[in-house]
Amino acid sequence: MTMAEVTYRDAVRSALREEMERNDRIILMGESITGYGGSYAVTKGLVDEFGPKRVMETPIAEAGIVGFAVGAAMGGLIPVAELMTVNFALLALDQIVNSAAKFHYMFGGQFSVPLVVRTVSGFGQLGPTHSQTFEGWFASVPGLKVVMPATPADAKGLLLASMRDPDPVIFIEHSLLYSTRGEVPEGPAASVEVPIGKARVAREGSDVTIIGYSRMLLQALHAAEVLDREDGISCEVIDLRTLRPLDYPTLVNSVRRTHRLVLCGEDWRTGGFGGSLLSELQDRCFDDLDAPIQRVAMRDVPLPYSRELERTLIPSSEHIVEAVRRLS
Amino acid sequence: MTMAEVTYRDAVRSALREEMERNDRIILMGESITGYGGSYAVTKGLVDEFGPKRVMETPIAEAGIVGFAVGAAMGGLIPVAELMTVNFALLALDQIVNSAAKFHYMFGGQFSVPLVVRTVSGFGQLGPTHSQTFEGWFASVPGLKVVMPATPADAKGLLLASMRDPDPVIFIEHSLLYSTRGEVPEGPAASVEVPIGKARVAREGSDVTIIGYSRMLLQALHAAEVLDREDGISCEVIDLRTLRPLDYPTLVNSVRRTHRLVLCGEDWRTGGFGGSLLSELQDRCFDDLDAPIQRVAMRDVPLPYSRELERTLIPSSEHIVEAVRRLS
Amino acid sequence: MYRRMVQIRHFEDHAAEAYAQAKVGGFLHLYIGEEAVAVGALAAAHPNDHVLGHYRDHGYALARGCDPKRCMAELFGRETGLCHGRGGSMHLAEASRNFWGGYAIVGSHIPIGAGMAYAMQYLQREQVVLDFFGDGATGNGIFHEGLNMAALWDLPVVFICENNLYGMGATLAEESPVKDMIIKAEGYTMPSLQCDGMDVLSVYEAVQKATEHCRSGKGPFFVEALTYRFRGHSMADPELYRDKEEVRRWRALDPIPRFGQFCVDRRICSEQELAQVAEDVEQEMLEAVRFAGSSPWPDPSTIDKWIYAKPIATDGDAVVEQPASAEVGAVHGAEAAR
Amino acid sequence: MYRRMVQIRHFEDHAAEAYAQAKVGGFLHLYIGEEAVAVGALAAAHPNDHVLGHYRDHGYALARGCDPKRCMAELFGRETGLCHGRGGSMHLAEASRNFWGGYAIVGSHIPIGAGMAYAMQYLQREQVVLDFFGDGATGNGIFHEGLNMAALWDLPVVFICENNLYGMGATLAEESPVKDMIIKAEGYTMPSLQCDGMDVLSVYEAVQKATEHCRSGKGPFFVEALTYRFRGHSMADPELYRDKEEVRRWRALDPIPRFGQFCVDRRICSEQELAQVAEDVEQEMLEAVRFAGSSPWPDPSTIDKWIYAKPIATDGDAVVEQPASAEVGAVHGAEAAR
Ligand SMILES: Cc1ncc(C[n+]2csc(CCOP(=O)(O)OP(=O)(O)O)c2C)c(N)n1
Ligand SMILES: Cc1ncc(C[n+]2csc(CCOP(=O)(O)OP(=O)(O)O)c2C)c(N)n1
Ligand SMILES: [Mg+2]
Ligand SMILES: [Mg+2]
Repeated sequence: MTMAEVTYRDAVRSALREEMERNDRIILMGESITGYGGSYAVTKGLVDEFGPKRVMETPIAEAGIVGFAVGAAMGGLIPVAELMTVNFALLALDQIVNSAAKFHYMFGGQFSVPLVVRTVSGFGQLGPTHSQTFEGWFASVPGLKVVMPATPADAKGLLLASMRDPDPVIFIEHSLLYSTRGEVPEGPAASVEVPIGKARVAREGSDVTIIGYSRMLLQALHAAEVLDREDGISCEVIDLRTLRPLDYPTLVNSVRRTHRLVLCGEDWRTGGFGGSLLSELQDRCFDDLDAPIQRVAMRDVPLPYSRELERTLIPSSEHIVEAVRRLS
Repeated sequence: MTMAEVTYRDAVRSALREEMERNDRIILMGESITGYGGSYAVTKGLVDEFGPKRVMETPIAEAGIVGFAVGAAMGGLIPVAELMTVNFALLALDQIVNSAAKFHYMFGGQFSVPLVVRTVSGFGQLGPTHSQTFEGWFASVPGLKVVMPATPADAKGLLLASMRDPDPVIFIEHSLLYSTRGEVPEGPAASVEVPIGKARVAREGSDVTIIGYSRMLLQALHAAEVLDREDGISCEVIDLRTLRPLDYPTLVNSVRRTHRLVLCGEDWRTGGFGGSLLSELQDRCFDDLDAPIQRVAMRDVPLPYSRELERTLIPSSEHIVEAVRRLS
Repeated sequence: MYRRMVQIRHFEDHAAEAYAQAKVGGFLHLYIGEEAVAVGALAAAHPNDHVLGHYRDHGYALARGCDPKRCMAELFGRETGLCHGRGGSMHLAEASRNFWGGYAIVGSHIPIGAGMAYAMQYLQREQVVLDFFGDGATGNGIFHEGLNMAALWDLPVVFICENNLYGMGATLAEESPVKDMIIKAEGYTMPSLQCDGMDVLSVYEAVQKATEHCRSGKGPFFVEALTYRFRGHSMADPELYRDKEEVRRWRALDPIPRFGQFCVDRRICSEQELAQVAEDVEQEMLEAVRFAGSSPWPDPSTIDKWIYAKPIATDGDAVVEQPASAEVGAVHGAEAAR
Repeated sequence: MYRRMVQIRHFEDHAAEAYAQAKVGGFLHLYIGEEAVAVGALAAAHPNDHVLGHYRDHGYALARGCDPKRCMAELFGRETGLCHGRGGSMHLAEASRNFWGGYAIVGSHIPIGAGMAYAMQYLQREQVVLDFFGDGATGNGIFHEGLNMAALWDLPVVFICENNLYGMGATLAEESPVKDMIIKAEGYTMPSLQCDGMDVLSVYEAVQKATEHCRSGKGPFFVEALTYRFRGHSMADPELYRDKEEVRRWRALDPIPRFGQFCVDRRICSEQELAQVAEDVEQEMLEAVRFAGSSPWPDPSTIDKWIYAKPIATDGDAVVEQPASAEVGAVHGAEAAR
């Protein structure tokens, strides 16, 4: 298989483009995704290629967008709705939780709602209302699948899988990853697709397991290098890739070998995804653990605008290094 | 202090009434809270007593209701907004998270938003979209205080405290508790008030700590009796009362003595409040714990309507008994 | 149409009785008094037009021809129910009849209907979407978002507002600064018609015009049916907020005897024939109740079924991978329905 | 008014420059071209009327008389900023001037403004609320919910829609089936006026009428200001969605020289005086940038400050109880503001 080095942004765009070429039931919809090209330029050019019926500029109406996408899915289309950032997804939460996630179940399996909600988490002096991330909330909802790719290859492969999945998928990209580059396989979709629900061991190691996803995977890999170099600690780093359903076997197998565990995320420590994961893993691995599971997470504070305050708060590889050192 | 035996419903109503008498800046607002008397009859009669300016019938507009309440609070009133059930709170989540919880912080402490959002969780063949509970989500948001009373005395005392608190409080009642009865002190507000942020040891014991809140407190107390009688296990039962901020000292002190812990909630196991609590307690109590922390929670499923299915799913004292037995 | 209205009325009476006997639980919202709206509208629609409604949904189901036995079984929470007991009274649906359900979050199905209409437009089908909701729903922002989108993209959807003067305990004047719901369509330059919701022919005509408008590609249409619910909002309603005299006045407009009289006057049928319809329907409903009561409960071992169309096992030894479903439409009701 | 407009223009130019130098971060939305709206409206309002606006908020702050130094310091994220660096460009506020802020969730402050207006009505104050938002915000359901409530309860709030023809990259035609935003007020029977947002006097007059209407107890009022932003939506905007010719046409209507010319024509002031204003303002803004750049950063040890007005310590040995604040108003800006 040939490989190409592309950015995360281009990987997302090429998944959209290729699948739209293959399947004319796929439509995109969202705010400023046409002329503007998307607030992070992901959909740039697609309206020219596919026209406004397939790349729909919407009003600023998040609940309406997702509700509309649910209906379009019921009518036979496969909508990919972009919510500009995950902060605005709060406005659409009812439609995500009470419509998209529920219909297949509550109508007794009569129909499913194949749609993808693409959205973005991230920060960078965006202020308290624009710097949040809610993957833990989404991941708690039965009926949803929640995907958070860390690499360009996964961004493309998982988005392809999401568009081919009959269930509603929340696909969360990261603003600080868009310009990162990586190898992405080229070829027929099936060979590029990455299955939903499978974690990946991104680095093998024997002393500690570090679990990350999205931007925190990169931070974890960096931390693992530092710890190897400076402390001689061998870290196994796992990329969750899918937050719901969770690939417990991969996680548990690793902890059984390392006996130490660090969970990394960017959401608030209290109630964040890491807490839920910790709960499940202490249950499955209690006897394997030699020390309390450590977490790296956002401090419980509305992330302030000021650069100097933000800098001390954003979870980083340094926090991971510290967490691992606490275990030793 | 004299005591009166009243229902949980009447306790909530009398807190509203008494505080409205004392402070004419308190207003109530919500859907069907006037002529109808509230969907659970909590506000019955209050509009006759205080008039429609203080007991406001609103359109069916949850986001608007909370937004309006935020503005009224900024303008000098103390609004108590009723959201008919916590399921509909999803529609107002943006206003709760990005407005109510953020303004004091993001405007640098210039003003606070003293409001109470009263809402109700519960089930009873209400179907998948009407049987959810999201306290874990609320409790993860810095800036919110989250209160869930289990008894009539707490319902009254904590609601009084909530209306006197300068921060936004999410006050979650339980539909299956409204008709339960209990002793409630009578007297001046200060003596009836129950402080936000303080847990209560509802039953002392030495073998296992069971933490519950709202309806699960009653289930836990019942389980403790059964376990005492049938297994000779002595359970300490703690009522959280406030989910944010959390009274860790009371919890930790108990676990230090019992070395075993069961957490009880009604929300989904994955991502539920219990997961977050577990995460914090394993951190604070790792060396004190002799066994993995057990959880009683809702299975990860949209609660179906059918009575027979619902019956097997709703967390109950039997589940708690089983969980404690797993520990022995 | 007469038969359909009587069906709904008798179905609702039996549902109320079953509720009183605790055979039906949860929330039960009866359609008694409003039968002419669903019946008139669905008689005017093509059978393959799409239908969505709110939680007061027994009327839509029966007017669409769903089997009363399976509807009643759903209320009883049985496996034989339309949704296998998962949805209950508020969530009847039969996708194979293009009846997409009862929706219990007020207003939520308004943009959903618009989205379905978009799919019809995109796939170049002739089908129109009929989307029923109440006056109360118009106070919610989602109403506005849905209408706005439907208007922007000229979608073939008929919004049918059942104005029954109350949103639960709120009076129309408490919910809305305007009395006529059709005024709300003006901000979207959406054509509209008001009709007498107590007269099945008036509803029929209005919806007839509306669906024609949509089918000819002219975009959405708004129909307001002036109606009234004879019973409380749900079975739990003490009805303190409206006076008995008002209820009496509206009951005098009962759409069933009114249309019956009309038929007799025009010699379309005889009094006896009408009585016979009532008797037949009563038998049918007794049978429905018997069927529901004797149907099996859902098997608790199937509780996790249908959480996902494509479940992915994640515990046990390994992730069980399922073959990628190349044709998503396979599990997809809309496809099956056409 | 001329001075205020020039102030805003120069402030924005310096903000853009500081952004280019990475002294200002995040999203930066400039008000250049729209100055006449905030300035005209706030000149027409009483100083103790309440003001809320969206994230393009530097204009409201300066028009309300906030210190440019503290505004710029907020953009720089410094402790001396209006919100101590916590809010940033999108969240300027000065409660003591009844300027309640910039709000960054589109439309969210529309019901908030209605709620404040309710407080004024309830407390029988004469104050009116001015609530500014864009054309794009009218597509969101929260707009509808806020207007509906304001109309239902006759609240003293002026909704001021800055129709600048775009909601980020969406054209007006893509957002709304109607071109004139005032049509949207009709569904609430709310009186409205359209004004020329490039003419400070036109805005002044419209808002003058609107506030009078509110103050006399007649309920809410809707003002639409037709305007245009000369720059991109934010600093990140490549502006591919509109053509240069359109921008050029609107730039020719620049409200600042236009009002300057008006003043000179009427001999209200001389060309030299206008030039002097520009020079003074430029000095003031240079000083603001200097002030901001040399101000201290917030102290990281204060990060938790202001999460709660009444924090409750829960770790450590015991719950630290704080005395119950008998007078909630103590921490309450609205009180202080009166
Ligand atoms: C978002 C939401 N808010 C509140 C409710 C509770 N509720 C159920 S029905 C109803 C009244 C709806 O009135 P209307 O739309 O006029 O329909 P009707 O019942 O009169 O047929 C309310 C408030 C709900 N189901 N969903
Ligand atoms: C709820 C929500 N959705 C999306 C955004 C992203 N966003 C910020 S400004 C904007 C455009 C708003 O347009 P308009 O209301 O016309 O104001 P203008 O920028 O033109 O002044 C969008 C979509 C947001 N901040 N909040
Ligand atoms: Mg109604
Ligand atoms: Mg605009």
